[in-house]
Amino acid sequence: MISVTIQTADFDTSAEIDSATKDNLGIGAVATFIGKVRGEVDGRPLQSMTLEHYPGMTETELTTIAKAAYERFQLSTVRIVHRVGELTPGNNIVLVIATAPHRQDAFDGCAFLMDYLKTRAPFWKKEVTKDGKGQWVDARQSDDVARDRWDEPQQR
Amino acid sequence: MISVTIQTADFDTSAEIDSATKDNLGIGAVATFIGKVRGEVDGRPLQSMTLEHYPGMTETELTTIAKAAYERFQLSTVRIVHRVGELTPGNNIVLVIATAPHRQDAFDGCAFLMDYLKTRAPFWKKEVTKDGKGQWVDARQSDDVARDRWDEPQQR
Amino acid sequence: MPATTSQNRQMTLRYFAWIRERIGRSEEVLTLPTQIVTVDDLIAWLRTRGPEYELAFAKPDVIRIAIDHIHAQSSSQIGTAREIGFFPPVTGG
Amino acid sequence: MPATTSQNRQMTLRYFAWIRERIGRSEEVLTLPTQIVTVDDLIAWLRTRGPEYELAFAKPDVIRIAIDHIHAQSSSQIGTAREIGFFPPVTGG
Repeated sequence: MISVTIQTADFDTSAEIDSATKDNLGIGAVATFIGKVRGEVDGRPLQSMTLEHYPGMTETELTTIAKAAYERFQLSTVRIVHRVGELTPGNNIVLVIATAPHRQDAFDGCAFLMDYLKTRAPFWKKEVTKDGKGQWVDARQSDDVARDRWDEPQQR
Repeated sequence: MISVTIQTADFDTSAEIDSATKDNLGIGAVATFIGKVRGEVDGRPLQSMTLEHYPGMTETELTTIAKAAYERFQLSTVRIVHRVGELTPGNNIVLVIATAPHRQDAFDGCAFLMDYLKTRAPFWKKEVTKDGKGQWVDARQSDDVARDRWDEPQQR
Repeated sequence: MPATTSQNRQMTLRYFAWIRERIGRSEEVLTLPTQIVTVDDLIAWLRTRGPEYELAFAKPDVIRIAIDHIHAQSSSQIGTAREIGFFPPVTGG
Repeated sequence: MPATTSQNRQMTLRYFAWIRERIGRSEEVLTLPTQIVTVDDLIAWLRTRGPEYELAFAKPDVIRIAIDHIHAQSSSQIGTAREIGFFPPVTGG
């Protein structure tokens, strides 16, 4: 089961995990990642962060990424919730849940999902610092490196 | 902040994550793992699972493991909750939360915690299948292999 | 009119993040001249439409493209696409 | 009495999982003879105490040991430990 949602509202992690695991007694492992808005940007206090996305493409791309993880790691379920709109420090941004019979697949699936989401899913962050400056966040080279490791020959 | 609890009751994942992240705006990444009781053992339906532990040593060992992860991956917080007593299929067994400024440390911290918990923390599972047979679960070689990879030279 | 199967094409163009801000709109429907074959051709043509486009597409290397919601290259052929999206490298998650 | 600093030691022994089941108790306080130096010595002595101990410790290779709640080896010296735990390889998580 793969499920993807883009929403402005916050998510309820426990309810999402319950939904991703109920009625499936084959699941022994649930790996979850939550991304949050931090309070500072390069040492300057953050006022708010606005997340823009590409409606239509976002859902397509996240579903593609979820299917790839589902098949590669033989996951039981995948759940992705990504928020858009204006967020403030401490707010949740994204929730990724990967479930599997055993923990290594759940962990790998969850990390794979985040690495691809970070580099392929059409979201853009604009940060406004407390000094009133707004700027689009630059993509990080390290995210590309993290994603590309999944293309390498398997280490285990 | 490191926190370890052994309890018979179930845990509330959202409440635990809230507690592990509140008042710390440096946290950008929350990696969580939940282990659950599966419905079958080698193809035979499971009736129940009883978790025994070594009171006193368990808390000491989990705290040692948590501190090692905290320092190695520069985590912001670590939270471990492990249930004991009788559990049934679908029940939660363990919750591990690792938080950090960035996701790779949170993921690595969480996986490290689970690999060491699995091989060092004094818990033992006894499974009773629906045919009435009870047996102690054997330790898995693959868990030792998973733990030992943290001793190898770093790959990134 | 040239004897070709290509027709003048109506196409939806969508702009995101700072590309949207520089162009001053989030989307528009334009009729593309038949000689536009690739996304590169389209970008070159858009840059002739005014200083806001010139500014938005000043550094083609940092522009990412999707054709009908699928990631594409600037060298990709547009074909019969209905929608082209232009955006900077993504920064979600 | 030999002229040594060793005294007969009272020590708490704790047993877990199938070791507990085979011995038939979860803990006991025993007075250890002074000649017991290592955990291996202790196991050898316990095995003389009855068939339930013989059964529990029949395969020393699969026995894990903690001295005062810290993982130890069977070759570890007991010293002035207050508590020795015996258990199979762990299977939590």
